[in-house]
Amino acid sequence: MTATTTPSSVHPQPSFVPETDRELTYLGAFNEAMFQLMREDEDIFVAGEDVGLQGGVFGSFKGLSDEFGERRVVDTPIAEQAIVGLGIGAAVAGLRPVVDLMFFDFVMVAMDQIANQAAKLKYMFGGKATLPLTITTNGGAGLSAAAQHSQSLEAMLCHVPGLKVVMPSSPADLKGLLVACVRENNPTILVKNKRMFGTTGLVPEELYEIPLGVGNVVREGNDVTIVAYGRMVEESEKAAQRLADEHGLSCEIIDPRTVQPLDTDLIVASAKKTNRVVVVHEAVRFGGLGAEIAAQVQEEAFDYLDAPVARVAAPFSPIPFSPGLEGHYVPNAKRISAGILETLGRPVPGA
Amino acid sequence: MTATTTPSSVHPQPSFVPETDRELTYLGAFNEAMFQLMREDEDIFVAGEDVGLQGGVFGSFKGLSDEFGERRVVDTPIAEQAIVGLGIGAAVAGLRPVVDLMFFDFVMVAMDQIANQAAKLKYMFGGKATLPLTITTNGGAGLSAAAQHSQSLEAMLCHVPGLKVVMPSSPADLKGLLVACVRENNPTILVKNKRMFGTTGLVPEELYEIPLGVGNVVREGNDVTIVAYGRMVEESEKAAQRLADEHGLSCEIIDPRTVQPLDTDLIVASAKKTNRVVVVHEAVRFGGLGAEIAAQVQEEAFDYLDAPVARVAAPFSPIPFSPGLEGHYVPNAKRISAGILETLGRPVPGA
Amino acid sequence: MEPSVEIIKDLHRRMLRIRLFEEAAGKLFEGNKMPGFLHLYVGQEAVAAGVCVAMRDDDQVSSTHRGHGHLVAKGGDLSKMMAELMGKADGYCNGKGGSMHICDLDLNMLGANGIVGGGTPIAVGAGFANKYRGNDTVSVAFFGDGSTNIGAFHEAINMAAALKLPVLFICENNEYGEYTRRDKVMAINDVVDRAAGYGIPGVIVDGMDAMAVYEASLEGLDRARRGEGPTFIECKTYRYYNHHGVQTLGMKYRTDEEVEEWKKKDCIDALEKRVTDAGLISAEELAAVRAEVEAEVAEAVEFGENSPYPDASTLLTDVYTEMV
Amino acid sequence: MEPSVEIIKDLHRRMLRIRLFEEAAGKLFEGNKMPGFLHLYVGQEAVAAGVCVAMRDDDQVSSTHRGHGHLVAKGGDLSKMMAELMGKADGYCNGKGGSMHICDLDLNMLGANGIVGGGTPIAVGAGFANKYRGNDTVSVAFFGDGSTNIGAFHEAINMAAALKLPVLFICENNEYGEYTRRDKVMAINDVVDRAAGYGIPGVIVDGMDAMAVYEASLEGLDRARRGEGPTFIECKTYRYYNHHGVQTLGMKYRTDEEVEEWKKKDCIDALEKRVTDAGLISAEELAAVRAEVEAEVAEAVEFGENSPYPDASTLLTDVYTEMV
Ligand SMILES: Cc1ncc(C[n+]2csc(CCOP(=O)(O)OP(=O)(O)O)c2C)c(N)n1
Ligand SMILES: Cc1ncc(C[n+]2csc(CCOP(=O)(O)OP(=O)(O)O)c2C)c(N)n1
Ligand SMILES: [Mg+2]
Ligand SMILES: [Mg+2]
Repeated sequence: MTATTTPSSVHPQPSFVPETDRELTYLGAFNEAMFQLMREDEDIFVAGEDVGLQGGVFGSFKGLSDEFGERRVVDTPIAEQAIVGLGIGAAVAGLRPVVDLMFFDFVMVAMDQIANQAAKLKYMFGGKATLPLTITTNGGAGLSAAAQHSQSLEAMLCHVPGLKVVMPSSPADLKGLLVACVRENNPTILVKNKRMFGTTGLVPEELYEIPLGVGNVVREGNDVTIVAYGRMVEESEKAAQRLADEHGLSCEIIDPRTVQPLDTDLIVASAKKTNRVVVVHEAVRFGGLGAEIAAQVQEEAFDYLDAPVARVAAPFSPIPFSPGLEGHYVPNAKRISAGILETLGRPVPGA
Repeated sequence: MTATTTPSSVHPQPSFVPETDRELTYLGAFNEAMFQLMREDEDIFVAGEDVGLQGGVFGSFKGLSDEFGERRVVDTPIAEQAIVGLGIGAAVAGLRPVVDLMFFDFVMVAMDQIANQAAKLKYMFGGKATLPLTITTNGGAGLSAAAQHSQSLEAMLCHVPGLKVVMPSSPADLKGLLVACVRENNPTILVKNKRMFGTTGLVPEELYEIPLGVGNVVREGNDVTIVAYGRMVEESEKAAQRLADEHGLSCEIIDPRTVQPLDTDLIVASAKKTNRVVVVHEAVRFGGLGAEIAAQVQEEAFDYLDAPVARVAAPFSPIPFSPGLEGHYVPNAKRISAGILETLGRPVPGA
Repeated sequence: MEPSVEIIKDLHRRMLRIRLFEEAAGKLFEGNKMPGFLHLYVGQEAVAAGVCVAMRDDDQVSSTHRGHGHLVAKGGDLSKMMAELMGKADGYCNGKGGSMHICDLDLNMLGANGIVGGGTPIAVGAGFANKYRGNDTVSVAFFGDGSTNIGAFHEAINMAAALKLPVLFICENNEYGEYTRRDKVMAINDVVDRAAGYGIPGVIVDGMDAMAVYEASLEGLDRARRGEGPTFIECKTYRYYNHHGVQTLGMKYRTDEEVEEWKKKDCIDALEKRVTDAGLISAEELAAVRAEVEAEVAEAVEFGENSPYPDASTLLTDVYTEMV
Repeated sequence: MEPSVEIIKDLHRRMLRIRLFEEAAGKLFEGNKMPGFLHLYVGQEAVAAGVCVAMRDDDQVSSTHRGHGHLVAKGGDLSKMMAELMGKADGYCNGKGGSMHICDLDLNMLGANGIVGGGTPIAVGAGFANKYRGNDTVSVAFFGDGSTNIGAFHEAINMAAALKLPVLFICENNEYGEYTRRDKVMAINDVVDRAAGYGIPGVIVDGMDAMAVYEASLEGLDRARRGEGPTFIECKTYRYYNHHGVQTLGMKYRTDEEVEEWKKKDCIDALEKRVTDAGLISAEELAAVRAEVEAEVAEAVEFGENSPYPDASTLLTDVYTEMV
């Protein structure tokens, strides 16, 4: 099978997002959803460091404590284990907690409570517990925040049965997915990308829900499937556009939106159509989610593949501080394009 | 390419292990190496819960405190973060610590110190720190130890640049790899398998070192490559023998021994020879190391593969307590055989 | 408040239920009929009983790896417990949890926990929910002396103190964490010395005296109900069996004399002697209770033995709550 | 021990080096010449200076996200520091670490740390190494009030107490953790109330008075050197700038009046006034020192600005130590 030049269909309406022409930022979408959810359900509360008076260090929770008070928007000590534990205990007792970890990197500090407690309680109890717990956090590199404030650790969490992990790539998705997380009766972790806070997009005002586990076709195409999530969707779109313009290539972009559970069906169907797959993520390549996606694609679409499933991801090092290095560390449109051209057996400019 | 019936060469001498006819248990090999290492180097000390007077809850450190005293064999509070931190600080200050976490599951409790501190210090400091730190622990299921005392979490650690992760599959490997870990100038994590403590094998008395990152061909064969590590090597050997006996199949077994860094060259070379690969591990399949191995094999040996790289691993649930369930949870020779037959396109008995 | 005769009888029965249940479990364990780890509570019964008799049914409990006593004292069904410990389908967790994860959410017992310190944050979360709802329910965290050295414990108790949550912290100080003596791992004489560092009151009670534990707990619970925040109670107690399994004597980390000394203060013997000496309850009545509990335990063992192992088809259920 | 004039001069110079270095860094940050996060230490200089003057060169330090002060006080090279903060190749970490990971192992400064509480266990490990080697070197852990609520801190200080390690714990209580007041997150009046829970002595000192900090530290260090274990010193202090960046006034979480009140107690002003009033050091001499430090800082800024960004080829070096 060879690459065709059918033009890609750009930006289809994201699935499950009602039509709208209202613009909002990524952070604004999160914040609005929190207000709407908390108005709707008295059992929802927020707890975390600086979420109250300050409204979160990035402003995610801005204004909530003014409307809902200290009872429902709780400033906690610096104690990530106890913050997650607070959420677990309150959830088991019937509330619907949203607990915030300031940086994705800090899941490491609370890993026992997340992975040994929250994820496993229901199973260990023979199904008796229900844990409507949402953990929110902020991940991603590119802000010179260095090795302990820039990581993308979703692969670790996806490996833990009992959790659901969500990585929204746009303001509209962020709103709909946050709503789904908070209404979900299982522990979920929603990871915002720090570099997208100011990104704007069309976001319906009403409350709507994007079901967890259902991916989105961000762009339709025929020559190659790009699987990307979080901020890498934006970079992949740039790459796809460039490849369309410069090489007449038609890239399909699949955003799983939820990385656990993963919408394998959607990815595999696309792989069977395009016969070539490139997975893109910010996380370190070795052991990243790209490995799981590659493994599944070759398991399910072996006979359809014209090239190995490729991975564009961060190299094997901690994240450097200097912009002079970090720029080479984080995957971007250029590296994605190169990965795609390589997968298509085309010459890579400048390579 | 079709399966041949060339007989497999069973049990070649493990690479880097001197010849011997002395038998020793897995636990005995660990213990002996500790004695020999500590006699050789004054800078080596052991710290952890119950490692001193009790010699470790499984007996790994038995007798050490009698010979080396409380100064070098240190009973600590129940404080996994501080235990790892003690190792980091002491290593940076020039000692060669061996710190013990009683169960592999407890890496979750100390994940920040392991993954955000030990793994990253050197890089964050521009190379200036040296961390000759060894973390030892005990993993694996099959003892009805339930969801928080049975896990295999190597995939999480392998995803963290800066760590080396070792999963020995035999007494001889355990000794040689422990020696390499303790002498290594980087943070290493050595995971014993709890079900193998009593397993015996030929173990040289002298001190020898198996270099980290070099896999071992456990069994030579032509029809399919099994990649397995830890206790799964033993189960894979059983499966290979059964398949040889009952189906005339010739399986090659590759044990990477070190899962980070991974001996991809050895695995890929074998894949190119047999054209079929089955990866086996105790850990949960989704996001396990098998995904990375599958991804790498299809990247490097795409044109050689006659079937998708298959994975035999634990299903997507926490580990159940009851023997009635755990027996179905942990991969065994039977499931490995089935996976291999399926990969070879052969009918699976009873499936 | 001096406990009434009714209360004393309740304390006595709960302690006996723990003791006899666990001794039966120990026998099954010795006979290889009980898989996995078994951390027996025997010796410490006065603590669980004293605290739980003082509690209301709606008050919650979080527990530890040594959790049978807490569930029994909270009213746990011995048959479902025994079946669970044996990994059977009719156990509390349908065989999925075992001894280290035994729980009964209907009784507000939020589970044993295999991670030292892992349960305390959960109790604090339950306490938060109580305060949030504005009811006067209290949650109780049981934990060992050794667990006060771990980070999760520290974070949780400080959180409860800072947020003034209705939580009662019950430290069962049995002077050992596994095989390590307490004085090796903390430089304080009493664990309760930690309470001041959190800004909450701390009390020491004789953990072999169920009535004393009951009285102190009642005060701590009342304080929490009044919205005055957490209390830390250190109960000085002792476990008779080894950290794990059923050996009692001949161990390296403690002397046989020490074990024998503590056994002289046995919580059940002491209570029985006290009430018979005082003429509050007759020896016959006590014996009748014992016979009743023995029968209940025998039934539990039979129930456990007769229960099947869980069906393989349940392996992958209960990982997630299905949405309705 | 009353500090000598030499000591006072040393304290003064170290405080000034911190102050002027950081104010220059703040300007670069405002001018977008400094990437990432910048947690300024200004206001707290008396603590780092007081402790580090009391230390020996071989004594180690572990630090926090607010670590410039500790490195400067330990003798850090301002040029290498400034270059590092700017992400340049000639920085202490060759641009790989930045502000939050700045270190100089040759000066026994074991690094700033981006994880609250993350550095304290490392100091304890260094203290362990000192005791192991039988030398009388002491390690010092600097940490904020807020960090005493996190698990890693608790585990580490208890470990040091239990093993009687030569570690000095310096709490810089500036009454806030980011944007949250201390009284919201701990129910105690003084952070030092925690020391008793670990069984170690605790002292409060005026963290705006470098001489007081010096004296208290000297005692704590001596105690550790004598093998008597850790000491906890709470230094009451204040940061002038916002948690992050260079704003000082107009914030929601603290009043401008509060900031102004603290500034009246400024550690450098106070020391200068005291020594000139007492006729110990002349105003001229102080001004000369200031000029010297200003020149040093100007040089550091120039050095940083002239240093190139690290070469892309270094991206994947330093992940592991190569074996030799
Ligand atoms: C995080 C963690 N570390 C270590 C263990 C192993 N462990 C189980 S019980 C125990 C001792 C606990 O001591 P204590 O809190 O005093 O309770 P006790 O056993 O005396 O009732 C240890 C170390 C564990 N389960 N979890
Ligand atoms: C584990 C962790 N949680 C949260 C943060 C975010 N954070 C950085 S500094 C800080 C406040 C620390 O307060 P304190 O210890 O008092 O130090 P100060 O900033 O006042 O010097 C917080 C919450 C972090 N870096 N690490
Ligand atoms: Mg104990
Ligand atoms: Mg502070």
